[in-house]
Amino acid sequence: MTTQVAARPAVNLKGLSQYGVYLAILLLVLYNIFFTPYFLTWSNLRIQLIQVAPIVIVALGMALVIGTEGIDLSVGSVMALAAALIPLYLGYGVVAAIIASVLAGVAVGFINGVLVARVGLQPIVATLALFVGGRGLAVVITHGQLKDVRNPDLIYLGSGDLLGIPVLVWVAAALVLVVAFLVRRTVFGRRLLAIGGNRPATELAGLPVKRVLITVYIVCAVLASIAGLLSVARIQSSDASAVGLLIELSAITAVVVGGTPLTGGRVRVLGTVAGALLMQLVIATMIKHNLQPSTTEMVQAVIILIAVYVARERKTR
Amino acid sequence: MTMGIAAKTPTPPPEQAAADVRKAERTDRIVGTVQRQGALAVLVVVVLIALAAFPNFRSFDNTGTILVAAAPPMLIALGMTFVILTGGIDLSVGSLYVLGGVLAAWASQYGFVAAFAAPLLVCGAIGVANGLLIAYTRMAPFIVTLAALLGARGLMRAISSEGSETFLVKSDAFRRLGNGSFLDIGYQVWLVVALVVLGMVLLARTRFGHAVYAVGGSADAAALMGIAVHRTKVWVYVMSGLLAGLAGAINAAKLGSGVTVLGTGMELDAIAAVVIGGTLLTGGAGTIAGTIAGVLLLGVIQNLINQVGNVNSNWQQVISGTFLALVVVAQTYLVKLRRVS
Amino acid sequence: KSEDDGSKTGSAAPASAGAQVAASASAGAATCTIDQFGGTKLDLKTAKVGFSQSEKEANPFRIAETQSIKDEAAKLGITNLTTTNANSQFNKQISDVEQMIDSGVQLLVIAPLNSDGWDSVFAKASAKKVPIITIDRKINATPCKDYLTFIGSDFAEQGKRAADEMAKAMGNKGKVAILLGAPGNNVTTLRTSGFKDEIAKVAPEIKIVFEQTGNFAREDGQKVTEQLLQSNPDINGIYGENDEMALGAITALKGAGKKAGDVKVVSIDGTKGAVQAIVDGWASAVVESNPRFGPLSFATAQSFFGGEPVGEDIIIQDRQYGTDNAKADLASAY
Amino acid sequence: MLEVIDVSKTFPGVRALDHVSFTLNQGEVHALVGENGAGKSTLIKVLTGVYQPDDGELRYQQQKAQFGTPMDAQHAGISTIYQEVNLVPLMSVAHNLFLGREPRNRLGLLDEGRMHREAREILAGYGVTADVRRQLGTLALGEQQMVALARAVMIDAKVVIMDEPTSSLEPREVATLFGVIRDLHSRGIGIIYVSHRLDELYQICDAVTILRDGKVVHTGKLTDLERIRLVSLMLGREMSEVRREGATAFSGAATGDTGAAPVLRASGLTSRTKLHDISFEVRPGEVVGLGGLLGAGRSETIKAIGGAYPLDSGDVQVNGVDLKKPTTVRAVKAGIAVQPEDRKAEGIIAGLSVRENIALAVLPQLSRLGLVSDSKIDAIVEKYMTRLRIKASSPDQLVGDLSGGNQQKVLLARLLATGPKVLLLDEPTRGIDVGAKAEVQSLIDELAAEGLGVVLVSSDAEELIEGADRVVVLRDGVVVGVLTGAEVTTEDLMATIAAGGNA
Ligand SMILES: Nc1ncnc2c1ncn2[C@@H]1O[C@H](COP(=O)(O)OP(=O)(O)OP(=O)(O)O)[C@@H](O)[C@H]1O
Ligand SMILES: Nc1ncnc2c1ncn2[C@@H]1O[C@H](COP(=O)(O)OP(=O)(O)OP(=O)(O)O)[C@@H](O)[C@H]1O
Ligand SMILES: [Mg+2]
Ligand SMILES: [Mg+2]
Repeated sequence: MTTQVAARPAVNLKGLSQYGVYLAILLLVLYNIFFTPYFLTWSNLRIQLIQVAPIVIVALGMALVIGTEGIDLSVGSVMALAAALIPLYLGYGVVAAIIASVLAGVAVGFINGVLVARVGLQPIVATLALFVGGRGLAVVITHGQLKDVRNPDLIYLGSGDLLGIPVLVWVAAALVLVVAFLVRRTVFGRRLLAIGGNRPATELAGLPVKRVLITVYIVCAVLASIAGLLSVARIQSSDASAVGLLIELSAITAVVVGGTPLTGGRVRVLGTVAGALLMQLVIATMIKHNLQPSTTEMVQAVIILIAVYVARERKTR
Repeated sequence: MTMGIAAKTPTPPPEQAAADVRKAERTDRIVGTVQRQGALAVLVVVVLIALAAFPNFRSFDNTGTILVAAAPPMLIALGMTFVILTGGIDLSVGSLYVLGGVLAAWASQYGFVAAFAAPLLVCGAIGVANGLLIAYTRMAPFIVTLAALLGARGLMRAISSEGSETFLVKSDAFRRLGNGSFLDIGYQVWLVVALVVLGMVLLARTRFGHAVYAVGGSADAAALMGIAVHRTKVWVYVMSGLLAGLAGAINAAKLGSGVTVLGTGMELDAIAAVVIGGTLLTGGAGTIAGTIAGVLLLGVIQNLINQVGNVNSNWQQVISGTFLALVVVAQTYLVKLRRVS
Repeated sequence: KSEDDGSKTGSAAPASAGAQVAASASAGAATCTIDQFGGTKLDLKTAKVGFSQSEKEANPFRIAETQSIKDEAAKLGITNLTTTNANSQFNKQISDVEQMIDSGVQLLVIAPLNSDGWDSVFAKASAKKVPIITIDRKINATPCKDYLTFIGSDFAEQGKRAADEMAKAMGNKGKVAILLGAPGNNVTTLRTSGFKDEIAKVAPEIKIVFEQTGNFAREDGQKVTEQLLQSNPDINGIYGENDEMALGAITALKGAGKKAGDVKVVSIDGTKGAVQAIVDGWASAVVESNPRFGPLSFATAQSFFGGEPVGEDIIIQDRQYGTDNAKADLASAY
Repeated sequence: MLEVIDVSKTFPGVRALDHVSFTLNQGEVHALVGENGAGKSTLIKVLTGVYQPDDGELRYQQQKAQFGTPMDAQHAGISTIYQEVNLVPLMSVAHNLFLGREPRNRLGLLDEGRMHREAREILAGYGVTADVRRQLGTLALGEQQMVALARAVMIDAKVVIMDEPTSSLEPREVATLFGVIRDLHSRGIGIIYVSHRLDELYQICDAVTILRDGKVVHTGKLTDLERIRLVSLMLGREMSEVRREGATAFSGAATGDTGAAPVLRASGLTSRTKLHDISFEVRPGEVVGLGGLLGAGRSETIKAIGGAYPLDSGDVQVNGVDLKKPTTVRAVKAGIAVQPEDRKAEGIIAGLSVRENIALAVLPQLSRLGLVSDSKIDAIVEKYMTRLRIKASSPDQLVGDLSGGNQQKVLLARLLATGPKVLLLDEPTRGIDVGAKAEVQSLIDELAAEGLGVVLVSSDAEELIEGADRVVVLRDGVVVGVLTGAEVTTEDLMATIAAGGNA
């Protein structure tokens, strides 16, 4: 942000564009407080947080990738792969299952990263390949069978509480902090933003661009695999064909509505969380008022447009 | 002191350097051609293998089935090519396709013309909205058309009682368009051929086409050179919307009803076909011929997977994904070769 | 190593268990013979048969359905069976089927993704006189002309039976929520209308206060139920239009601290998981939708090609699981 | 013929034009000068419909005019060559030349044959002989500029506006350009000419308008204005202050320690068709110039040493240590710092702050366990901002909002922060104003004096001659001569390039 003191309406507009999401959330919450019964209860808030947690986790990774001027369509497939592997390794205990699913994330992220950074594919195409093939592979692994999960440790992850707050929400909150910290305070974070800002310049400045890019895609996929794991824990079953379906669109929407530009060079971590929360609240409001899917979809479209319009980048030169 | 020129014999001498440059230019052209026609080359290879391996593939009927099935995706990919050439993207085409089909089937009760007019009007209008928002508010095409994807699907559900009502095609003329044929080739295929040729002429031989390339190559430069950038952008989204609606309409004519459960993932297929066809996602370079090859390639691969028969549905997707990656990596490698030389 | 290793819960129930039985056709019901239909008699064993599946084999119903067709074909010694899968893409199913017709199949068994939109397929099939047996979902067209026959359940009837069970479980009063299937799907439409009509008839004191789609998926069923429990905490019954959504709903009920039986759950399909839920006390009843179409399909085809008349609408008898028989019949659920 | 009266234009945070009035008379070549960010390009964009003025009025041929888009201006006969080459690199040369006014046949379709034929003819007149079907982007920058020029003059223009047309032209091309300008002049066409090269102005301009901070500080005949006065008006400094400085700010004294071991040794650099067996060395404290025409391969040489251009063979040694296939990462580690030619595309990261830009390459040194230390960054940023006299409202200002000269300094600060042993500078003063240019030049001197090895590429012959201790002359990717000591003169440089050309 420019610290230049420019006492002009531009400042207000800028403020609006930055805080537009929060304002929208506020408005929606106010509406619900007045018009939705039982909205202002802890159990309701709790449900919203639980439901939004996996999307937030995926969106965090997506935000990082978008910060490098990329995009990752394969996150849903990564969730499916993670979900597929869990029942296979759960027999060795929950830790083994976690390791297996995270490794799947590492593998997919590595492939995406290499395709983008080394081969030089456009991110949308590079990740499209795994978007198509990844879920297929996941279903192949599970033979299409939905597997119930009964491991109490895993179920605790999905539906247990810690100090009165769901474990799931703790995990998501912790990951938000980690990613925010990563972006703001670490060398890796600054490099990532520089790559998104101007990749050729970053390369010439002697930064290990390829390594950073590959790492970003790995981080994104690992976050997706964690989301997949938590989803399995929450649903208490592993269904590779259903978990994380279309989540890439929800995640991208959350990131963009949260004010992170698709052109890279900037990542708004809290905005991303707010973006996910906003979309969650929209959907919850629609469901609570028992509206039909058609209405829900059209309202979502309008809200996305308004939120992005308000938060859009003003052309500076 | 004399100058140090003679002190060092330049190696190689300039003549050879010039020859090198000429040689490089020649390689450049050859590689460029292969790169541009890469999808076609792969298509030819795949078809040859298929002809050798699968007796059924050869049949005239099978070819007809492939072509007719490729008709709607071809129209959508045609529109998508224009959009991507300007450096944009249109995610709403899948929804517009379904919406177009439902509208066409519904409107067919008012006759043949209405069956076309309704989808073209509505989908065209959504295309206009996409184009205006993208051109004049500088919102990212990705997000605008993502919203349109949701909005159009909502609209489709709203007019079909949440998708539960399937309108049947009432106009016989319209129905014939879907299943009739001329010279044993379906009307749909003729229509698509005509539109594709039109698209090629539009792109290569009109000012509008050149404006499309210019906008994708560098929107700023195009604006400064006096090209109506905004208008060009609006037009490509309108075209994409119209073509998606038309694709929905001819599909409805073929199916005889406005099926509501179509079209998910259609936009990604179209994007994949365009990219496999050698069009740069960043815009400014690409051809319709490449897109055609891309669409047919995807269609033929699907057909082959079926010919093999009994391939588990999940393996099919693994194969598709792998194939997609291989083709795109090959493309990129060819482009790179070209840059370095 | 999977969680189940060692305990080895039998994954594949014996093929004979839970076999489909056609409901006895009412007298005077329309039938179809090979002469009426056109075409030639042939031996099914050497015939070229095509099967088009609509959705990925990624849920119990589809897995059991495809497997049943394959198993029965193998049993009858039909070697020339081609199967395709449309991966839920309707246009792909159309071209899959057209392609099989091109390649000369003599019998088509289709599990349609949608009830309308088969014009081009019928045009092609009738030109070559290929009989089509549609299974599990009906096609809106003329039997014995466009297609041969339909074998499957009556979805509205399933909804109706679910309503009867729900009314019984709730004691004819209370508030009920419906977890709808995927929008635009006629299974959804029929299971909804059948349920609603019957509730209005048998238990007008039961109010349907909530209807939201769960897309036939467990996760969506769970999410929607979680929201529902917040906005309508006084709900007494949940009708899941398939077992998956109902199981999701049960997970949500557990998460909300409800006890087994607090909220009555009734659903349709009859998968093992759902029947187990009855045994555990969480579900009240499950209406079966039997996926084992292999034997009945090929038997029908055999009689047709043998010149015998076959019914135009072969409605199968769906079983039902309740607290009384769940435990005993668990093994035969799919 | 074209005038603006009392025009203002404000961008968020900047008043780019402040009540500016400007008149171009028929058949006049009017120079428009000013420091970076003075508002020259903005004025031109207001004149041609790219921007709409906030207030004030535009008059064209004695009538009030308003151009909504550049196309309106073009139709009215105002043709413009903008500052950065604004053509479409992916399209062919001919298509670029005719874009928007392609010849059409009776069917209304484009007539490609005619277009190629005419393009060839027109471009031949500008000394461009490349195949017109080639992608424009594969042409040398100078040739691209000539295409832009041809395009601008091709239409029946009454006014031609040129914003820094010569910044990427070689002397021969500049001569062609001046020929075109004289021709236009004789046909009574009005020309607005923007350049930072003062010599050029005095060669061809009649009138001058000087802008400073968005205001007109002088307008009148150029011949009436002493050069030194022009500079002082531009910079807003006293004449006496300006007088002390020479043509360039280089001291001219050789600082190289001829006895020392070379800090950089490039030997046998070869890359496909671009570079052929290029060898030279740089000793600590020495400034080695790379001379040659555009397209001679100077930029490639520099990038190759910095690991950013693929080499087929050749070695790069820093202080005697072989880099073994340089990559950018390895080169920076070894102490090589590259300042690329294209500042915007490959240099600065416009969306990040001054602070982030300066610290970017040295983050690992400024952090512990991957966590950046703000205090260490602040220290280093503070140090270089003072040392290079970077003018920014604060270290947190976005680099994209700075003027060209300051952007260049930020880029240099980033290079220096890595503590390099060799600096490779590609056109370090291109497109920056006289004041900033002098600062950058004296900085280069200072750095050399401190013992850095410097490689300097410049198309400005004076800068090269005064700045370099030794000049390596390239042509077509081949070293055609080395000028040392007393040979480092403009005449010798030209002779070497020409002699190479005759070989
Ligand atoms: N689109 C824009 N948005 C914001 N500020 C701008 C924009 N265009 C120009 N400016 C600002 O307006 C001022 C004038 O810029 P302009 O480009 O006219 O300078 P110039 O005289 O052409 O400089 P140079 O010699 O570097 O080309 C500068 O401070 C610049 O940063
Ligand atoms: N493959 C290519 N793709 C795009 N542009 C190219 C290519 N090859 C050469 N060029 C163009 O040719 C021009 C001249 O090449 P080069 O950079 O070697 O010149 P130079 O001697 O470094 O001159 P200067 O540094 O003064 O611009 C480059 O500016 C570049 O624009
Ligand atoms: Mg300028
Ligand atoms: Mg260069």
